[in-house]
Amino acid sequence: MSKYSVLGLIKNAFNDNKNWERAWRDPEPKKHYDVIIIGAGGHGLASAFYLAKNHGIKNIAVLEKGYLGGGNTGRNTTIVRSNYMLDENALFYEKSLKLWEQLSHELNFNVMFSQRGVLNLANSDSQMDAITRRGNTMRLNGIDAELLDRRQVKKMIPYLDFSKTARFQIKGGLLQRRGGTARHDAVAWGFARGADQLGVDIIQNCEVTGFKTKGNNIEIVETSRGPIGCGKVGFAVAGSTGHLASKLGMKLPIESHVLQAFVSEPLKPIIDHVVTFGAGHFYISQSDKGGLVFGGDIDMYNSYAQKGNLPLIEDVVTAGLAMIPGLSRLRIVRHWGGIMDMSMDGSPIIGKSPIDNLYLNCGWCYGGFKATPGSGWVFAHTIANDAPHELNAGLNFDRFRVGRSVDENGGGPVPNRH
Amino acid sequence: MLSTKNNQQTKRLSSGGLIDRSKPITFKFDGKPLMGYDGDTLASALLANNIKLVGRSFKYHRPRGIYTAGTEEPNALVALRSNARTEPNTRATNIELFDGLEAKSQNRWPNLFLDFMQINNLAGPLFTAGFYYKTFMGMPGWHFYEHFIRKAAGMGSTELERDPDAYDKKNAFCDILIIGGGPTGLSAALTAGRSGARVLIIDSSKLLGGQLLWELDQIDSKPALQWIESTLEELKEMKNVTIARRTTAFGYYDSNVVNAIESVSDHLPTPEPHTVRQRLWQIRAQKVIIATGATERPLVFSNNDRPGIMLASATRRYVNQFAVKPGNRAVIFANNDDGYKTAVNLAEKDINVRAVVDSRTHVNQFWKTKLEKLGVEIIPGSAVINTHGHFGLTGIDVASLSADQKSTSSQSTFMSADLLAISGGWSPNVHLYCHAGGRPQYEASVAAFIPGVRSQSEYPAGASNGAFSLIDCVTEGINCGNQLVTELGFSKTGFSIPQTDEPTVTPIKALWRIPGKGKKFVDIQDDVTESDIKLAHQEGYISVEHLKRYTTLGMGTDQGKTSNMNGHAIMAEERGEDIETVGTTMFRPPYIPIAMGPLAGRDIGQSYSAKRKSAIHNWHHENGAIFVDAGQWLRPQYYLKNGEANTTENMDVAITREVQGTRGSVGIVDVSTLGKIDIQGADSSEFLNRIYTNGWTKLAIGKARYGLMLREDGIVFDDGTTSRLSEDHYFMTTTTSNAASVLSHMEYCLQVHWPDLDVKISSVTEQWAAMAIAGPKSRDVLQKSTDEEDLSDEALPFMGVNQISINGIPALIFRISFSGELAYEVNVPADYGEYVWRRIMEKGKTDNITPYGTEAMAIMRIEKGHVAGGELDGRTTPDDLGLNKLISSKKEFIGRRLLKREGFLDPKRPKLVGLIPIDGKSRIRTGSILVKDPNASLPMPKLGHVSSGAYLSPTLKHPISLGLITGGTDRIGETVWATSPLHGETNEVKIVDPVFYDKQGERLNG
Amino acid sequence: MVDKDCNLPQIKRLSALDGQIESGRFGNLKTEPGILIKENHPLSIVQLETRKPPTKDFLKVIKNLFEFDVPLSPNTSNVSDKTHIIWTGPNRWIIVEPETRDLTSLVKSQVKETTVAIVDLSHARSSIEIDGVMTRELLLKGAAIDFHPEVFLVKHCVQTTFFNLSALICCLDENRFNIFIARGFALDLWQKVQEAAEEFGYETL
Amino acid sequence: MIRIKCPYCGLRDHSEFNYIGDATKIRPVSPELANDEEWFDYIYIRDNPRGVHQEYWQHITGCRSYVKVLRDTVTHEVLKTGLPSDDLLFSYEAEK
Repeated sequence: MSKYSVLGLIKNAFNDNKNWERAWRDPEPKKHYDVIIIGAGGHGLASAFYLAKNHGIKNIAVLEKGYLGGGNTGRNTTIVRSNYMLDENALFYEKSLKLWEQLSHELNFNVMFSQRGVLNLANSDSQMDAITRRGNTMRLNGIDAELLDRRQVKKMIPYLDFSKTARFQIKGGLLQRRGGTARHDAVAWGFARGADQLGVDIIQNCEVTGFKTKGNNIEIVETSRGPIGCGKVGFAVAGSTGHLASKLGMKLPIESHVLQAFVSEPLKPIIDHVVTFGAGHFYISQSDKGGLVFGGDIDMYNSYAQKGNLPLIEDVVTAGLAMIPGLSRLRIVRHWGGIMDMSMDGSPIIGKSPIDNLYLNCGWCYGGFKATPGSGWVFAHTIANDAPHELNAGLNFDRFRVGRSVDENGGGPVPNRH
Repeated sequence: MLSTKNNQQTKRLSSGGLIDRSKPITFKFDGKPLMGYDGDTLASALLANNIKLVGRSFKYHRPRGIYTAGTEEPNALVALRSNARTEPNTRATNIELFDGLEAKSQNRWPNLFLDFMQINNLAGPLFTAGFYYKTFMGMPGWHFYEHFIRKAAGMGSTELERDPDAYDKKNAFCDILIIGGGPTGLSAALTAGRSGARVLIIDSSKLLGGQLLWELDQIDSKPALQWIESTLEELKEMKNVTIARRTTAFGYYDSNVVNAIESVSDHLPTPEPHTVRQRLWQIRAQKVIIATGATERPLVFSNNDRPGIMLASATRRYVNQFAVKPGNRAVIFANNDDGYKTAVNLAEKDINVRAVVDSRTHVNQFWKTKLEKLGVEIIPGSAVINTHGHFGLTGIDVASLSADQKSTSSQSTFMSADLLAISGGWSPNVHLYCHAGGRPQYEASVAAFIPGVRSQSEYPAGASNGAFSLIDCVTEGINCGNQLVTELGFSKTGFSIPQTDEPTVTPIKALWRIPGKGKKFVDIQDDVTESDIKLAHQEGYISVEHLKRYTTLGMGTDQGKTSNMNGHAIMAEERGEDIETVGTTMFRPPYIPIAMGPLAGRDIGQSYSAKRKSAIHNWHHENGAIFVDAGQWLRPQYYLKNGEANTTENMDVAITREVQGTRGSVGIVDVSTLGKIDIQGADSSEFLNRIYTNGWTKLAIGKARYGLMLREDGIVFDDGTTSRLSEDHYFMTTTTSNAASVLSHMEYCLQVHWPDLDVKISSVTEQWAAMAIAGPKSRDVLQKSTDEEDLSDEALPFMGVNQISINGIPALIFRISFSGELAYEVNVPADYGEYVWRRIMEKGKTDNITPYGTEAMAIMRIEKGHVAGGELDGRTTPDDLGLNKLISSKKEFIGRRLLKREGFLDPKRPKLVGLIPIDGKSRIRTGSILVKDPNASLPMPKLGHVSSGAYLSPTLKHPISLGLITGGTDRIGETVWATSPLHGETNEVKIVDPVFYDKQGERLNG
Repeated sequence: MVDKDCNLPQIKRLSALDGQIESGRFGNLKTEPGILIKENHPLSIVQLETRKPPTKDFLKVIKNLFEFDVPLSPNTSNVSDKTHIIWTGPNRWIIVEPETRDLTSLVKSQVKETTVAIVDLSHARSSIEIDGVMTRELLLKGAAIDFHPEVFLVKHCVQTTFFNLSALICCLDENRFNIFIARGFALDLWQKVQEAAEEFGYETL
Repeated sequence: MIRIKCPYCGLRDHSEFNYIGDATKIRPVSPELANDEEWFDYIYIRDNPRGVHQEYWQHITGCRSYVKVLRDTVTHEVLKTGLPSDDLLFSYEAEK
């Protein structure tokens, strides 16, 4: 497999680009794999990559019902950050952020990780208190965080609404400079290419239709391309987790909801950071291609449709204009939805399941994309060792039962409040 | 206005077209003054002025011209208007020309003709699909390189200035919504309208008629324009039919809800006074006829992007509708009969048509005869394989095409031409059908994806359904209209299908790409070429979604309207599979790019969120209150006295004044925002018993009690006092922030869990204005204010409730206290709130009554160790907050069972304590973290945090805070560190009892 | 009632819009104003809620008091010159009158059934009346309700979202509607109605 | 916009409602008799079906009733609505 580099590009350019190899193979499924990861999104592919790389497991398959990276990996707003308050989340997401910082190099694939800074605005005194607590906790966890006052925010991002006509004034903000964005599709492709090079079979157009169990173990994974024997199985299917678990008669502390996002026409650089609003659900960044990328809240009702409805878009745009009035004449070119696996406390579930050889990676709520490399890292560890990594020990499935929810914003067991 | 001398409309035909030559319009393009006519689009006016070069392409910065005449335009994007009204990336083909219009070309520097970024074009093979993924991986990191790359990317520019125009929204209802006012839509509208059904027909243009406006069709042996006119006349007479022009449906959502944008004022220099720029429509229809037509496809051959190359239908539209000659010497290249139609049309409009190059070998006799007469050569079985020119087309090369269309003859013929009209067939506009949930299917006979199974009540008809001839469109429109009115229970009306004069059609033969060297553009906006698609295939990006994402095919402002089909078909050829198997990407809303303004409508600035005001608001406003947002409510935060500027120092002075005034004598605070719920019914006590953690059955009439509510998972939800007014009648208060959720929670319990309970609840938050009067003199002041009511300890003891009268106004009075002082909460009907407040202020004058705001209230509650928002953060248990005494062991209540989980009993859980800085003066910020050793290595073990802090307790004269810390009150007396690394502050603090002041509660009695 | 001992102005009910409204004609006045806006104040409003579908006795008492029945169908109201009884939920109504008497006490004294909850909401709701030829068009800007005159008839009522607020909208006459809104939001709604009426021209009374 | 038929008020936009969630979860009728597992299941576990979902919405700006809704989570089509006491899933299956 050829290495990607500037030189390679130039060489190929002179050669009509005829010598580029496939980024990944298209193998037929084997009869048996030591580990089968279901879901070839960022998380599934990263898990396979680290299983092969960190744990030396050779015989791995990643099964994908459609095309790789076609789920939430390709539908998110590409934000990467680790500005969490609770230790269980903070330390995990920080590990992930550290992996992001090396990812392009590690994968020899430019995932365009751009550490342009993530700024959370506070639009009330109580929000200032909340971000103070969060930022302080981050700092004590060794994560970069800066508290900006109104004046500092204005200097950094003058196009926000600092006028008297703003309904909710900007009080300040919490800035994580190491946060930023990445090219979402490239993450899936990079991990796919990396895993493929390590011998992982990525099998697309292969839908899991059921399972054959023996005792408390999965023996066979039934697929649209035939039965496949397995040693261990990992779920990394985001919004489809509930659906897949139901094939095992298993119910989870998860609801699937649609989260919409939208993008503007391409513009010359104008928004240089990731900025989130304090008085409503809205966040914005600008892609390298020039489109402004917007996100907000989930649509609030259970959904497996990768589409939402306009009222939520209207709400998000309204919040957007409250934050940046100058967006008004810019145009939205496309809006879409992804299926979020919303957990009961807003934090992910990565760990063992009630079935002995099944491991769960789900409940990502809004946080899946930024977790990608970290999720793969700890999930691979958990599968390889049949025990969680210290970074996902607190993010286990049992925490709800025993009263150890990791509830970052105190919403309680109501998924659409997170 | 320009003098006629300056009128450079050299390409304007002397007659014809739907333009008004009596209304000349002046406009500017890239600063140059030009002229057009009313009825023009910017694109047609530019062409009339012989301006062909209008922009630069996205990646290679190649010169580009006007490519289409409609919403599908990928090239001619301009920055319309100026300053705060600038609209980047606007399609020149959709802009109705108005007087004073200013437009600028985009993505070029320093100007359109001399664009330095053309260099990219030379390095073309380097900037192939996937270029960025293969490089820039090393130091100094992508963010460094990105800085330069971002500047080169993007298209239009904006300064993010505040928009001076207003926007609006409206709802609409109808039986049948017809989207598109072309022949299909108008036929359907007539049919449906005559039946009496409520019909709404919307069209994105100023003029209805669709392609009939520019095609030379005849209907019943009369020009189609006459048919449009008579149809519209009849429709206008129908009261049950509404026509909305300049209104574009952009999304088809669930439950047959269609959204559209009405361009109310975009055709004007600025909106008329009191008028909005655009309006968002939300249309709820029982049935929706999708009559959105079809989009012509280009053909993919070498250098197919030069200015002067145009869709064949666009050339017809420019000559017929706008009376503009898009060129003098034309060649036509097509794989379907529209090439001939175009040739005849252009030739009749005085354009020298050199030839029709047809990739098919069979030519219909009808066209042969016709073209022969006009002296136009027909070159069958051939293709255009290359083009020449730079800023404009100068000529083309034609070669014959092999039978399998995979190669061309080695010999080619050069033809000079400044216009090349191309037609690769038509793609039905299935976008709205897809939004509705439909999956289009490939239909080889028309070489296009057409609608398949219906998902909702959407009915594609006419060209959007793959019926491309006029007669088919009209027929489908009539039939569809008839079918739907029948389904809706109206009776059909007679409507005969008219006659048209169309020749028989020789079927299209799909031709997805033409062999040859040089860049063959598939997505002309995003500069995606045929070789990019080949490379994507070679590297394994073979699903259409990977193709799109790897190459950016169809990702531009046109969302692939002219490119998706060709791109997917080329991928299918590369894969060696049929088009149906390879499939197509999903069309996502919006159908056209839509401005954000109308989505927000009028909810901008101060109207972003409703403002909720207490009945006493005006008094606060007049008396120096600084307001703070509490959800939607505005509450006085503190009061400045005459002349005080709103500075941090004065705020501290005000807060101290308010606390000391209250504790020293008497204060008054507006608590109208607290949630108030009226509870009646025989089972009210039982109900309270179930939703509160403490007991309620024994509460005496005329008494209040503090209650604690949990969530089902055992976490504290809300607190407040509830009073028993009579046997079966209670009055509950909730916190301000939870008022709505507590009410919903109680309704849920009553309607879902316990419908057998006789309890009726009702929000009375707005019925009552509420004020708390607190301080040692509160009884005296209140006594003076009331009508000789007995407020003695005996008549109204602590936690007592009375209904009294204040100068004749009935008041509900509670002796409860948040401040820790002798205090009363007085509730009066809201319309009397301001009066009663004023009266108490008057009566309290001699005691120096002090109005206080939320800051003083917060300090006094911290002094008393009462929990509030900082502690009730959705993660704390009753035990964490020292509220275990409120947990009844004798009954069931919501949240009880889960309190006993291991995690809740963990001794490490942080619990409520008081905190005092050791130095007696350092400020302990809310949000500081409590640690044992502030110098410990990171990640540092954390003991807890500061949940509420008072910079200074005016009562105790030193800072106080509440916090949650592992070990809780067991650690009283210990010292730990409170650190706020964000501020660089670390202070040693002493853990104390959370009640700082009057631990015995003696002051409650005055 | 004058508050002599306090030197305060005459005691009267102050509406949420008191002192906030400028009367006159505004907006697009090329033609006669398409919209008239005014507040109805002061009102007596009493809410009745029965545990189960109302008993015959209850219905009789109401009929005796107001000379007509409580409306039993959702989204409807019964109206006389003086009194308006509006369905607001299953087994729940509000009775609205211009304030001339102590309506709540009157109802309480007559309705003896203990299973009926009677709540005074006289001060909890503001009432904004809209009239004029463009009224139904204006309502469509704020509410997703079909206000077509053949669908939304006189005496028809809906509780719905109106300009993002929770409102009760009642049709009093061909183009005359009464909108009830929580008191604290009244000024906000008034301003929104004004904005929406700009293009039609409006008159405030 | 999903249009939901409130059993009282009629067909309305979903933005008039608050979404509550899974209506198949039933609070233990005798709280004291239910075991830990039943409580855990009630509060935290969801069927989360891909397809027909029985759920609660509150008609918050309307009559404030809790409405049981049978809705397809893939198409968002509302199949049936009723009162909290109705078993819509049962009647839907029966009608099929």
